[in-house]
Amino acid sequence: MSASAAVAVHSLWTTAAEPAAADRIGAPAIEYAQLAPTLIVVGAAVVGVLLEAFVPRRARYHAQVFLTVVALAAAFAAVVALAAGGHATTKAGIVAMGAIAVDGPALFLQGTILLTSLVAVFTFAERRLDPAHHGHRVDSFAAEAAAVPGSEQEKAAVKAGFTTTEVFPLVLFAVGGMLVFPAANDLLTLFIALEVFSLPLYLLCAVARRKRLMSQEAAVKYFLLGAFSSAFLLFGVALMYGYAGSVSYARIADVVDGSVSDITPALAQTMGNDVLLLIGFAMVLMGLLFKVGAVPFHMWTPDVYQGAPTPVTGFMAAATKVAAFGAMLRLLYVVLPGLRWDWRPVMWGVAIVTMLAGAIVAITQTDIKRLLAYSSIAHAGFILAGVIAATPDGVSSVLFYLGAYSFVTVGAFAVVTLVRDAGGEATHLSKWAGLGRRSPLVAAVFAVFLLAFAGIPLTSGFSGKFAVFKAAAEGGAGALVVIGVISSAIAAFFYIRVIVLMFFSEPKPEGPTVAVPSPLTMTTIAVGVAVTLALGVAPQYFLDLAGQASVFVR
Amino acid sequence: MSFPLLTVTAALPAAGAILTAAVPAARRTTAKWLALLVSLGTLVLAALVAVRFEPGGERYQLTESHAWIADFGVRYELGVDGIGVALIALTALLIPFIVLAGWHDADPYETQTKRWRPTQGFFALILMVEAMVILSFAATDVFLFYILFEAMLIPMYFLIGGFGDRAHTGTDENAAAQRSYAAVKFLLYNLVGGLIMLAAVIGLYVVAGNFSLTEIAAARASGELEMATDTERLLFLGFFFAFAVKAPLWPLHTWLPNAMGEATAPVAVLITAVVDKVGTFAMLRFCLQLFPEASKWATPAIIVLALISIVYGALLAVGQRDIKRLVAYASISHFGFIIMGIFAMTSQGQSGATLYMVNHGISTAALMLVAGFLITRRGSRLIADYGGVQKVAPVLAGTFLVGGLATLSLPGLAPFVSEFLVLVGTFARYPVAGIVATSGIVLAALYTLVLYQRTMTGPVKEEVRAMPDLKARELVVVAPLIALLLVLGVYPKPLTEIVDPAVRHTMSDVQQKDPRPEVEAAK
Amino acid sequence: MENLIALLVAAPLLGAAVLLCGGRRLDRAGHWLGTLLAAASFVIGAVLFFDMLGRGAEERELHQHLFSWVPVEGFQADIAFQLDQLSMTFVLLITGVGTLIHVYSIGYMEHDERRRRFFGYLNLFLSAMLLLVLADNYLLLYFGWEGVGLASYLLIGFWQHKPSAATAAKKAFLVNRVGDMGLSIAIMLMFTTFGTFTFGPVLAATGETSEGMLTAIGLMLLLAACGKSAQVPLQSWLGDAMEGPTPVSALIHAATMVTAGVYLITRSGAIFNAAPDAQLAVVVVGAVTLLFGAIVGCAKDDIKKALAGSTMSQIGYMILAAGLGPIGYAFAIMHLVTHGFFKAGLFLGAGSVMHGMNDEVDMRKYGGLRKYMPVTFVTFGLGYLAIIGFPGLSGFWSKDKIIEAAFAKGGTEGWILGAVTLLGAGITAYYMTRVMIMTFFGEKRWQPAPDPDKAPSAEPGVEVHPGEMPHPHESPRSMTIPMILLAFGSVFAGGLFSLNSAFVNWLKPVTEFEHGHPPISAGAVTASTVVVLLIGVGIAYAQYGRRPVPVVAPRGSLLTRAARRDLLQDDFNHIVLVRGGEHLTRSLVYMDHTLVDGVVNGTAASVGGLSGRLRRLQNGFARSYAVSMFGGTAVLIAATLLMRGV
Amino acid sequence: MNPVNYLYLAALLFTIGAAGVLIRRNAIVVFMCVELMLNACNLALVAFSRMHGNLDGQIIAFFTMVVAAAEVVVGLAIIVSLFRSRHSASVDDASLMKL
Repeated sequence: MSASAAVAVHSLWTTAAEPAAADRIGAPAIEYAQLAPTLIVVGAAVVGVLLEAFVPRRARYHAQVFLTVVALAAAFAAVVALAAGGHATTKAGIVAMGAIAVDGPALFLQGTILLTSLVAVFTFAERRLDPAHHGHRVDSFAAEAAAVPGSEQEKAAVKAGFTTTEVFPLVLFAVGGMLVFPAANDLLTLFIALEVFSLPLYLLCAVARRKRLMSQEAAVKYFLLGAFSSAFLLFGVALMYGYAGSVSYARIADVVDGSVSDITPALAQTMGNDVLLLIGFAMVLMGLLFKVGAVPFHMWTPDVYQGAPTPVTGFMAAATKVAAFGAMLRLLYVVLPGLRWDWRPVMWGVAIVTMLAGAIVAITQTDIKRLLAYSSIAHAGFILAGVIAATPDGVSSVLFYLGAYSFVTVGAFAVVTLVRDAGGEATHLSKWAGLGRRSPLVAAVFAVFLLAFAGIPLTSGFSGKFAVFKAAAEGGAGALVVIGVISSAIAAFFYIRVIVLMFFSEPKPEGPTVAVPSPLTMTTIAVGVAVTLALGVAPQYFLDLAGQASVFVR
Repeated sequence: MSFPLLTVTAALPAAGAILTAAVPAARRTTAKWLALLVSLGTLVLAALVAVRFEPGGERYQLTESHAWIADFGVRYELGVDGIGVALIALTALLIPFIVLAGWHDADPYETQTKRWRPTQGFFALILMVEAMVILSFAATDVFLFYILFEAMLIPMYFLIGGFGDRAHTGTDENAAAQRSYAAVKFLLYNLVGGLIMLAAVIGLYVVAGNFSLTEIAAARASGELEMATDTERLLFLGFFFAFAVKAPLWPLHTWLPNAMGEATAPVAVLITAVVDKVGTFAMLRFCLQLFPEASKWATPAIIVLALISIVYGALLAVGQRDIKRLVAYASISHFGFIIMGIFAMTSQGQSGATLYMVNHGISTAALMLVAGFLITRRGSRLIADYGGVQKVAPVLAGTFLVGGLATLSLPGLAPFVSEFLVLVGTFARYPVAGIVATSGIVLAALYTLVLYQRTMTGPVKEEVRAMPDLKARELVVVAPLIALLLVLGVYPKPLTEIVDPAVRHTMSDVQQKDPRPEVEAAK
Repeated sequence: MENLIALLVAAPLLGAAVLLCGGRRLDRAGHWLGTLLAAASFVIGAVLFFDMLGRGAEERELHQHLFSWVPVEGFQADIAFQLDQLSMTFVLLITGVGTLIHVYSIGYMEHDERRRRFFGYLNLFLSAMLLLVLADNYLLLYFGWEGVGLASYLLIGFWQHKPSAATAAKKAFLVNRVGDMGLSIAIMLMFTTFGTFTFGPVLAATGETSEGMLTAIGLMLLLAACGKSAQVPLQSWLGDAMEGPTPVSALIHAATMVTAGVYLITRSGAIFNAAPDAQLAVVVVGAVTLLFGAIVGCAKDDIKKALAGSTMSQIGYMILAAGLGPIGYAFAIMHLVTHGFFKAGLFLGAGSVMHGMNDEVDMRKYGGLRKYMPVTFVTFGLGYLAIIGFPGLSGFWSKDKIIEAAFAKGGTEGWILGAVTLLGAGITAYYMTRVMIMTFFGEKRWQPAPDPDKAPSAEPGVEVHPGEMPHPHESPRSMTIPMILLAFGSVFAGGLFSLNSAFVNWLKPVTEFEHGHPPISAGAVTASTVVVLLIGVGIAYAQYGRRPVPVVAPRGSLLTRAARRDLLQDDFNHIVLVRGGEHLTRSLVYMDHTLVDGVVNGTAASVGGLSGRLRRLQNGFARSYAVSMFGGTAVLIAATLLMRGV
Repeated sequence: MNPVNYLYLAALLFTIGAAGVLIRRNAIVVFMCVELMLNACNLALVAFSRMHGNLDGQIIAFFTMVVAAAEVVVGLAIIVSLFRSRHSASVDDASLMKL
């Protein structure tokens, strides 16, 4: 397609910002105000580390929880302030020497990530679910992650009432990375952000208090595969850099469009060679698809979701998806709109496979966490459908979907932490039989989340699904919509299976008990339900928000 | 903006549902009375709607319109034409009887724990369904309708799966299994239908840009909104499929017998007499108005399917051993008539179909509820377990017979009028179909009378010897329904007056004229 | 005046409503109320009749429009009545005979605890029947048509505890429904052809449409008539209908309802006149049934079934006559009326006999009853003479005219029909004589009463002690009086009607009449009729009067055996329709379960299987996950490159 | 000498690393292979940087090294803890969760 046309299409969802002079050597100008959210979170993380070092063990938990919550809240406030200050729309711009974009999508996603993390952190801090050991309240994390499971050392740690309060700084680091990821405006930042939020997650997966072997196994798998994929991503970065001679999104985009003025001979040579670009793009895309858990890069998802401590799973499932899809949007919409005709068909394939595989494999799952894992895969497929639309509506619909989905997920996993038996969380489906008879309220809440996953009207799931499908259809991906509909029909089957199990089958005598949580988890669940229903019944406000936030800066 | 009567009519039962659900576990009776009162109140409001509606006036009256989801081009738009009024009235009319008939259906078993509150839930769900159904009859926004169409499934699902018929053969376990099978089947069938409709709804938006039935229909009529033939047909099929599942039309019917068999009689009535009507209603309102050309294109096929439903349903009813399943298959046959009437595209056919929806609602309610009373007495759904009931419980038998006669559409009872209109209307355009369908009246007589003969006549079976006759509560349920059947059978004018203008509109939507009588045509 | 018409229908309807909804408190007065209202309706009828006589032949037709029934775009059905000579004739017959039978039932049903309900049903029947004959359009007629069907269903199955009765009732309704199909299709045809189904316009407009259409309508009407009037091939229900209480058989299955078909055809005369083929079909049906019924009547030992066969045959006469067109209509109706009298009389007689004989219905167990129940004997005898067409009595006048008309049809057709009718007259004489002799003459062949448990067919009422010999006695007055009155009717009615052909003139304005010219003189016809009659009587006397009648029926000839089984009609129905139907439904039920349901379940199962298979890929080994990622990337790259075609 | 050859080398290294990840059982070795892949990337980056005559690539290479180092820290921590609890570092033994 011709360059001019590309620019025209391109301008649909991007506005020009004054070119950030990347290569001028000089004292870097950092817009601290606009970077505030990230800085707050990362700063707090560092402080958290210091707390670990200097605050006495007794006080750590409270200190950390306080710090984390305050930090996330403050960061969110900062995001709101920025958005209110028009940085999402009129004053959107590139900051930090062209490394980071502060624009609608970035702020919207950062806000979403921060809120989700905030409610997720409540479940991290939950200490009422299990009976106290030796007079010490315990949360979901190992007393001493380094100790060998079942060893004397561990017993001693438990006796001493150790807890892994390190998780809070780790979460903060992860959030920090996630905040940068969708805002990254050059490939390097992209890669760094990816690593910054991945590494803490690897660790978080490993520190479950119950079922530690599974937890460690999950961590290893996640880590190895994660590293593997990031290697691919990095190589992709290298190739794209090779193609464009720069890692700046704007620059690459221009090169791709062929609208660059200063063409060095080398650039001319590499520009001619689209293979570089295409392979590079494919590999970077692969890295992102891995993070969102799209087929065939999804296989880590079930194992990790199952093995990781449930609060971590909830956080990971929600926040990672948001961040990764944010980055993907930016990559596809800002860097490679000129390649639309190349990536759309590929993404079609991925989306279709993801939707179907996720839905179909979920049918035969027997563990609630794995079930949710596969459902998250299917949802990744739906979101991809929205991404493919390649229209402003596509962007806003994806943003909306991410917002809606993340809260449902966090809430659902929070409920999972409540259903427990002697061995900790009773995640096997058979244990959930008759839950509706035992504790109707919890079952009803979980039913609401399931219905939202299934996309039943009057829940946020439906609004989101409708939004992305509508965008996809308008983007000319009608077939995709049909397949999406079919796979949601398949998916409906297993959500309903769980509901049947909870309400219509007789409770087993040795069934699990439903722990009565502290206000923390209650808040999480309450927020989840509230958002689910609010976005289901009256989504207009949030749709507007997403709509306004759907313009990328370039 | 006048008083939002329709919203209030739907809101009352919704609020009632929440209140009923909130009644403390111990106060079951309070919940029951509350539900009954609310449903009666709704009836009053519905009557008000019927009164405020002027047959001669605007097509859609009592309209309301508020912004809702601008991004999706969705508005909260309500408005009723005659058809909507008739069906809202039917719904509001039946619910009190359903509540009253189900008075003891959700009383807790001895084994059940204190915290589990089935009774409140049961009545709350019924009211919730009522609210959604009424709103869906009043919705003039496709998206709003779709949402209700889908959301309705959830309470229905819990009604079917959570409160099964206690008269079952076999162990409690496999009864529970069958029940949840029925519930899941109901939900999945309708959900799949709904999801396919969702695709069509989205498609419609892409084509039309908004969801307002009135606007789209107007645009279609004025030709501003052109649809490519294939697009229109695909969209039509998407909508029709969902409605055909709901209605249900052969071969998408198999969920109905399970659902009606496993559910308690009142819930079965709720399914077939109220909820399923949404499907046929939607065919009339949405399929024909939004996709007139495609409707005409699909008519022959649909007529054939409807014919199959009529004959097939009747034949299977003859073959049933379970009273409630029999009634279910009979309903399938009747839905065949309704759908045939709608797509015959003659004003007799469509008026007939509309009347049929109402009459079938009443007659099935009468028959099914009496059957329910019978079944609870004996504790079995199998026809073979009965015999000679007429001798021990003449009133029960009598009312059952009247219900049956209504089902076989005997002249003098309401269903005859509608059935004959449908037949005439169809015959006028598709003589062969009309004649084949007429065979349905023989089959209807067959299954009804066989049922009556096997259960009510003959020597008295030991098990039924001690069977009490109808109690006061049950009589209160049945008598008005029967009276209504008689009145509407002899004097359906009030109904036809309301319905006729709406049908005239629909006919003009599909640009169809009634075929003129041969004699006039000759002149 | 015309405002009275509605009352005709309303009076018995009121009775039905009150009696059926009234509950037990009416048990003691119920039957009186029922009878009273029937009588009231008769009185109103009489008033209207004399009023009608008071007016000239042309303005005798009255109309009353109550309200519009089904007003729908392009479709007008009204609750409106038309009272002309034809319907007036029926009104008088129905209400008259009806009232008598109400009176009769008071005695007959005395011991039945559900007598109130019985009278309720009778009243329901009356109003429905009156609606049928008074309707001014075919849809309303259909209303009455099905109404009488319902009443007949309820009354046949009145003793529901008897499975046989319940079955018979169901059978009657179903067979009638088949006929009703015809009627409703006919109505649809009228609607699509004339745009209306009101008698006036339709019958006036017959000229404006094709003969084919009229033939179609005619045939459909004929089908309806066959169902209601038990004509071949829909006659099978009438025999079983005798399961009902005898008054019912007398009123509904002899005098009134079963003649509705004749009314329908006569009423639609204009259509048939314009459709010769349809007429031919009518004639054929009539002729066949005429013989069919007669033959069946010869073989039955059950007195009521024998009479039922005769009813069939007599109605065959009427239908045949109606099929002859203007030369026959009047006589069809005339025979209908006279038949109403004598057949009702005969049935009441039979009922009275059974009443005296512990409800024994098998004539072979009667014999020599004339001494014990004289009134019954005399009235029954007069009815007998009437039906066989003994010169001077009612039957003679009406039947003879029909035979003449049959000959007058002309051509070979005429000869054949004439022969058939003559033959029918002979057979009638034969089987009626047989009944007469077996019942009232010869030696006693009484048997001890059967054990009611073994033979549940025993009517409740007269308490029957097993093993007790019957002690025949004359029936109470409430039963004999109606019989006497009817006997009068069966003696004089025919003569009265034929007095300077009063009846024909009376009906002419409605059914238009033309004189048939038989190829042989009327006198010859009459003579041959009498001869045939005597032959029939003679044979019967020779067979049953001369030698004793065996209590156990002899095996009999093939024909006899077939006739006992209604000429195998039921067997045919059973094998073809019932069995076939059962198989069909059973296989459909199976199909619904396996095929229609199976497809869906199969799909679900296959998805599940697929899921299971895909699931195995998730084998827990990190390296295989890595492989899928690596492969995935490879595919991704390849696809991207392919898209570009590089 | 033509920098393209370095790219070929980088691609080769990358493939070897990937192959190693797919083939080797020992988690440590697998992880080393990942490191190899990262270094392949570095080589490519530097080569391109040279080709285009700007420094971005080389800067990125430095970042990559840091990231790799961080990965080592985290990775070894996890792998060692797994090894201690199972006395085996084989990735194939670790398959409690499957299907």
